[in-house]
Amino acid sequence: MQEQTVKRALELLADGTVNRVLGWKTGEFAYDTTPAVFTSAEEVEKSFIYNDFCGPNLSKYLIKESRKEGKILVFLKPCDTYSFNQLCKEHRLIRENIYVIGVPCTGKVSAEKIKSSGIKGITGMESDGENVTVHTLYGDSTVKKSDAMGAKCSTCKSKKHVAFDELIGEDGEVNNDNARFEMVEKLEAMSADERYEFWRGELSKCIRCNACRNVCPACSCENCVFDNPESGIQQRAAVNSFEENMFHLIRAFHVAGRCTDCGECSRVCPQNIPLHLLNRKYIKDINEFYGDYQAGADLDTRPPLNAYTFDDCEPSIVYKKGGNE
Amino acid sequence: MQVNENNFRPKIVAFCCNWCSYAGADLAGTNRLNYPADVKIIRVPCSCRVNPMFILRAFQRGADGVIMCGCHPGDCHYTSGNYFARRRMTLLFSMLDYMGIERERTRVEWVSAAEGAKFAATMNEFVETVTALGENKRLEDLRCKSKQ
Amino acid sequence: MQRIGVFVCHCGTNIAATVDVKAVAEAMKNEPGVVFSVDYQYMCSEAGQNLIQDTIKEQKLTGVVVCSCSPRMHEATFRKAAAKAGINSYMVEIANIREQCSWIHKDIMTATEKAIILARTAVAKVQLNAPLTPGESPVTKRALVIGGGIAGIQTALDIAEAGFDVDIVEKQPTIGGKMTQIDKTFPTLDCAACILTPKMVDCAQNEKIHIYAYSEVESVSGFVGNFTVKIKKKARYVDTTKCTGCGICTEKCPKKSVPNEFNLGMDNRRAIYIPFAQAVPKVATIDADNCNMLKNGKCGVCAKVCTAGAIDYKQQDEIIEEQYGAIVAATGYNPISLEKYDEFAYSQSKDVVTSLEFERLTNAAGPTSGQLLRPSDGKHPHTIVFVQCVGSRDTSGCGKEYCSKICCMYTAKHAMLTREKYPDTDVYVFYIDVRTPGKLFDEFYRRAVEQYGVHYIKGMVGKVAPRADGKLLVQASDLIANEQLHIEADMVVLAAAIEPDKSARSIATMLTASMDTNDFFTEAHPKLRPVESPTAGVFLSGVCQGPKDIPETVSQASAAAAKVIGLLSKDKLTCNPCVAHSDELMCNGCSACEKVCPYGAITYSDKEFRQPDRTVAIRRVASVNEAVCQGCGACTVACPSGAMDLKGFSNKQIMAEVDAICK
Amino acid sequence: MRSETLIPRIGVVTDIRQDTPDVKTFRVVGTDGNKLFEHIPGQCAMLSIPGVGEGMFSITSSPTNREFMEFSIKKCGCLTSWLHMMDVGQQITVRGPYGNGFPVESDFKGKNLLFIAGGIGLAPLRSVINYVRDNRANYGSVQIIYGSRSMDDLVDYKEIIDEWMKDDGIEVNLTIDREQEGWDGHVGFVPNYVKELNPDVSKTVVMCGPPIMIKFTLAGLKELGFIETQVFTTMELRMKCAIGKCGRCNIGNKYVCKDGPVFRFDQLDLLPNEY
Amino acid sequence: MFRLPVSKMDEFFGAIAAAQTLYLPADGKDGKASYVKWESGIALSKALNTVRSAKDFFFPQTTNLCDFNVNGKNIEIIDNRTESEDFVVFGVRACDARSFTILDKVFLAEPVDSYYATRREHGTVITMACTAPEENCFCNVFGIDAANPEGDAACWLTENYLYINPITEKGRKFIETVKGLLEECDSAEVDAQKAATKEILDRLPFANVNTDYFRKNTLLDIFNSDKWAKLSESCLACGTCTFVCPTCQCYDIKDYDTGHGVKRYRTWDSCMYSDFTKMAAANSRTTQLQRFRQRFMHKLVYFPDNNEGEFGCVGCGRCLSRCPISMNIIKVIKNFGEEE
Repeated sequence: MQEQTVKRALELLADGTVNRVLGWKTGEFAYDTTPAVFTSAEEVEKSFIYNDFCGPNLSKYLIKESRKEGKILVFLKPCDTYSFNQLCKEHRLIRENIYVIGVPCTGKVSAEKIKSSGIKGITGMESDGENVTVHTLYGDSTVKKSDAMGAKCSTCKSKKHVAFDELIGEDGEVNNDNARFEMVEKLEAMSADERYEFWRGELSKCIRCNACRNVCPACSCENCVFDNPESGIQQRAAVNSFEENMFHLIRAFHVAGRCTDCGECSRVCPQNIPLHLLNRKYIKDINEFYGDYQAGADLDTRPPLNAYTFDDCEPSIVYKKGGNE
Repeated sequence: MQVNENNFRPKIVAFCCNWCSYAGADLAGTNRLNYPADVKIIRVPCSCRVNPMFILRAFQRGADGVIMCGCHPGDCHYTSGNYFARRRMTLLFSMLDYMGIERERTRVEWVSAAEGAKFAATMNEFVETVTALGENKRLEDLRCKSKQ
Repeated sequence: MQRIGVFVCHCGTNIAATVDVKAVAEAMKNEPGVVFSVDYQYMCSEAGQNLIQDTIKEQKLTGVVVCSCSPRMHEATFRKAAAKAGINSYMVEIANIREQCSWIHKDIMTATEKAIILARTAVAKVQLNAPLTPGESPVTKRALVIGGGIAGIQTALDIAEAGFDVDIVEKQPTIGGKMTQIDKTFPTLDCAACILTPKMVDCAQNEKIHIYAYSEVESVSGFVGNFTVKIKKKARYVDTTKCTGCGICTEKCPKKSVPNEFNLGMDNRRAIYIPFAQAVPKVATIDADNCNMLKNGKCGVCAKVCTAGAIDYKQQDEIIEEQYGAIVAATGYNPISLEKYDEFAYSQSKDVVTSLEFERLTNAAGPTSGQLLRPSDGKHPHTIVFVQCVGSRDTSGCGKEYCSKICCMYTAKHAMLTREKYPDTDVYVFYIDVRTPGKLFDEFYRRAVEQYGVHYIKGMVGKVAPRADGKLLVQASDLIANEQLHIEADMVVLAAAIEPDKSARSIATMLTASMDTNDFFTEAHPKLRPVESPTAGVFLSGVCQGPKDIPETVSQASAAAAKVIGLLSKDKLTCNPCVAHSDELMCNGCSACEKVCPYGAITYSDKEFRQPDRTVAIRRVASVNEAVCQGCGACTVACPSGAMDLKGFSNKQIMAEVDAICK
Repeated sequence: MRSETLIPRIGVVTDIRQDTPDVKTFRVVGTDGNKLFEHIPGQCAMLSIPGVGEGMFSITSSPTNREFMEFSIKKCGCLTSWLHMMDVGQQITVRGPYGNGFPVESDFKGKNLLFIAGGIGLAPLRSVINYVRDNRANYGSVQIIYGSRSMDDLVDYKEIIDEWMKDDGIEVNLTIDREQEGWDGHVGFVPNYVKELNPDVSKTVVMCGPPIMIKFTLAGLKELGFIETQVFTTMELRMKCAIGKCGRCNIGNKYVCKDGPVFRFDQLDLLPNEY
Repeated sequence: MFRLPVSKMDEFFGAIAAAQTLYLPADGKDGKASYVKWESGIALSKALNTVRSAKDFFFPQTTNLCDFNVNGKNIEIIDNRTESEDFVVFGVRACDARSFTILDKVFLAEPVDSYYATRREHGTVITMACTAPEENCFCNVFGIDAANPEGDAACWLTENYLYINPITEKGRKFIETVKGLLEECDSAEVDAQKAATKEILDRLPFANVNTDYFRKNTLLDIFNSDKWAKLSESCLACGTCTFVCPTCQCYDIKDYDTGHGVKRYRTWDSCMYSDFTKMAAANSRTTQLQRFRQRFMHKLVYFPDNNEGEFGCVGCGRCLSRCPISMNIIKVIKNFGEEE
């Protein structure tokens, strides 16, 4: 995979199709790859990488990059293509300035997940697709890849690319098993008190670093309401539980119907708050109330919050549904 | 005022669309139909003007219940406003419920300009429900509670 | 920071009896920005308005709060008053302490406390008000009347008379509507056709009136003064410019067995037809569903016999787009379907007819050429039972809860005319109440009873059972005599309730006009603005607004016309300045607002913006057409960045209100 | 309790003067009617209206004024708009003094001084000018070159005419950008006027004004033979805490609020051009 | 040096908590360590370090500075601070312990920040030596010995004993309060542990990262380097690094109008945020490049310039493991250190 991606990047740079490549760059260890723009063949050859550790979703960078001079090549994993499409749909990208190569993905390994299984001091990792060999300061160990993937990948929604100019490898399938909603269902089945305790426990950890917002491809506002003194809800670090709730409630609502469930919010949260459970709740509700909808799956379907039918359910459905009392 | 359990009077914010529900509230007044003074109405042009932000803001500022009233689906003065509002509020309420916040504190009712009686009845019922729930504790901002 | 004046109205005792107005005025003095606060007997009186104006000048007020009745009542009054004193009229806010306070609360303490909060809320809002200037939009001097019945005709004639162009869209091949099917009119008993057809001809001949018959409204966009309407002219397969209305085709057409709608299916017409002799426009129409030529290409007789060469089998539906300044809904009514009324045997016996069918049976142009004959055997009926309120005033859920209003009178007319023409016929009328409010109505009814010997029986018909011998056994109760009656009738006539035409619902949606639960259009105010819909520029004429008889319909039609003329005589309209506005610096260009805008008021353009790093980048940003925006605010919530806000109801203002209420 | 750095004190606005269409000068004293604190010319204070914001403003009155402090404030944002809307008697919160101030008791002593100001830039210099006037014996000649967009935009015009111009040993040169009715003085931009006036290179220069003026005036001064070590300026005041901790106002390793706002141009040369 | 059998740890914590509030790292439901107020039954975390740094104790995420009542033209200032209680932070690692001395240089410099100073006076820091440093640790780059931490008193945990050695007067006072549970001992076992840990520290991946570049070159040369553009290009402008950093101290002051008065808060802020330097009139750092550069210049150049060459980083490695896009101070240092 690495060879093919590098080869195509070099070819497209060489033939002038693109003048830059947006991809991942090697880090200090195997797992700390960084999104980077490569402007020369040397840079690509030196540090371009695509492997099982390239978690970051690159689509959001294109908002800025596609407005620069010349065409840019971007490598997108299946789930990234949904974000890409959604951004196109919202006119945030200049599509003609972007050349998309879809790269296959079998799930990305999360160092965080491996560390939480008790493996410490990781200095290197290799993945053969089945197992991950981990080198540490304190010896080597092997974990199954399926145990080494974060929430983002363990419940992958689709291995199919929904937007690309070119594909490397075989395209995959959309996963329709709805396994990703299991935790949401579990929460829904709890009592209101339990749910309240759960979310207070999680959200009280928030340090308002804005990583979830700034990484989110749907949160691409020119000026976020939480940064805008004119919005009336500008906040810095939360002062109390209300402000913690407020930020996450409003953020989830603002991306409702637009969130593609790329899972970046949970991946980047330094406090390990399962933020995707808020977004997935909206996705699940939308699917149940208004019919299945996958943000970013196409460019045409009306976003559910900007659409309606005459016989939509009434808000009172919430009194009947949504958990036990 | 809100300290004594027995004397608890809820704070209720009602967002009413100008064309139907606000007129419905006026009609309730014209017909001298009682409902508790705990309800205070904010006039908005259409239910679709109600931003979830406003509802959270109300809770932050000490409201114990928030109700939104608009034209009946199909009767929106602006054709479609209440349809959008309906989806927005459904999702917001569902999320509040998901976060463990009492679902009965939020409500949507469609009240036409002719339904003064329904307006009064709805408000009576809503105030009763919220009074029974007691003070909003789960989505409160202690800084904003009245000093008493 | 504004300089705000607060004016608390007593409204006589309406407010002052339950709200301590002095306490409210006193409490407001401590609110931020308030420099003046006072209570007064009647703020809306001239003296009250003068008080506001004088104070604005003396105290250099920049904002005004009036605590009074509902803003729906006097907001405009106080805004005007403020404007006269030199401040922007949108710097006025009303605290509704009457309808929403003094009238619903009994306890003075409670009501006063609430009034203070409501006043405080208005002060908090006005603090953030900004002067707004209404824009102007031009008025297209042309009106559209939807429906060509007597209501539509009268409205169109009156508008045309005032010198404005007016178009009538009628879905039937001819204008005229229900009135063309009626034989005589109560209470004067003149012939309906005799008084209607001249008006139809007037319409056809008036240069200012254009009739789109056999046409339907496809879509409506725009707003008062500037509606754009697409009209579908359905294919008639006859070139109306060539057809002379000679009628030869309608005699030669071999397809003879098409039920004739004009006579409610009681006789037949051909596949090519002219509904009736006085039709306007008097041109033939091919009923495509029944025409062999159009169905399988075999026939072509009409084309052969037409000397004018008007037949055109290839004609297509045509969409016409027109601009209008005002639209009148005159969509009319229909009798309800009697399917649910099995007890009256309507679908079992041909001799059970509706009142409208009875009209055709007595009309000279009807299936029996005016001879009252039983539809089943063509014999003269000797006993006729009229049943009132079939589906009207029906709380069972089966019919309509309202009174159809016209049935009492037309039944009296039918009974009277029957007795006059056929004195040997026994006529029974079963009624719940006989309602005869109207000029000469009660006299008319009494004549039927006293002079013509019609048997009026207060009571309900329980069942109509057709017997093998052709008689109809009517079981009924006489509530006054308190006995069960069994009448062997030859005919039963059902006064079916009337309901708005089914097309009204979709038209209302297109017009963004609201309807009540019965699908009658709602009026802007039930008493004071009965011929206007709440949607600006849309007016109501005839039964589409509620049941009414011909004279009432005609008066309402003229009233609607007067309103339209008033509107069209203006060159420009003042727009509502409380419209959406997009802050380009914050706009993401995502199109969310555009998708929820019901008026298509939002457009996008690419603009250059200087970036922080001093480069220039192109961004797609939204802008609002202020003349088109109606200010609903849907876009403001759809916008995630808050770039879109609504003037007069801004996010900050509403949040300030929330804060003030919850304080 | 120790002396508080972040908790302000209450000041009362006792007089408001409209200087130009968008500049007002506010006179502030403590609730006891006395001056809130002593300061060095060039130092600043944080003024605030609770709920609206807090901002740093130069103290434009001279320390030699024993009765009150003055702040000349241009309307440009939320807080300044509020300040401009105040009536006399309004309380505000004040904390300070902050910053280093001008070296009036060291570098300036005995020197011939040249003050160059543009627009609202005169406000921070007014404190020094009046301090020098009140301690006249300690300093040499004083020349003031001051320009603004128009006559109406000249801050402290009345004081300049009525007091400064009447003082012995003070030369005042005024200029405005464009010709204007009622103005018979010099017309032209400050940098050019400075070159025209060709001041003696022995003078110590104190300069304040918009960045573009500073840039061109400095270049002009260099042409005339001035060197950077004899030119002082005071920086724009973008800060939050005013005590060198919040991390906002630094230019390189210097905090404007603590190490500034007064800098000598040779000091600025060592700092990144990030202001 | 004193020691206490591991079996008596609970009793030990109980004794401390009886006198003053005790905070220590404990594992949460998600398996991550964070400082919690000790109550009976709470066990000391075995994790190397907490996700958040220990700076919260002295520089909390939000501080209510004071309140105002506004009434007409009058303002009332309310200093609502109550006398602080004494507290003990137990189990602080060497890196975090050093961060306090760095924060001291900011907050205790004149004019002293009284909020910080009060907390600092009331807090006793008991550190804990590391035994199993991880790949992201690089405290040794800044001369910190993870095996021999600073603080008011330092601890070493071995299989059977908790060793404790007072360092400051406050530390000695603290020992007094729990003396009954302790026995005096020699340092043999501790020395052995130190040696073992040193051996691991020496082979940490970043043990030999060289910071000389930042000492050898001038402020302006580093500032104007074209390397910043590449380094900063993928930065998301979030504040994760700042907020997990034990030495980042930038803050914002904000007023909140509650409807009954105004509360003035100090909250953490991040120089990485796009509106950090945004003021009414202008913004001095408008691009992410400038903001990214500011953060690293501050830690590696400005702070050392003003503090006898001490870097503003303690090598705790939190930003390395937490940055969403894995850009961090090590990558910056190494990138500049690479031969030109």
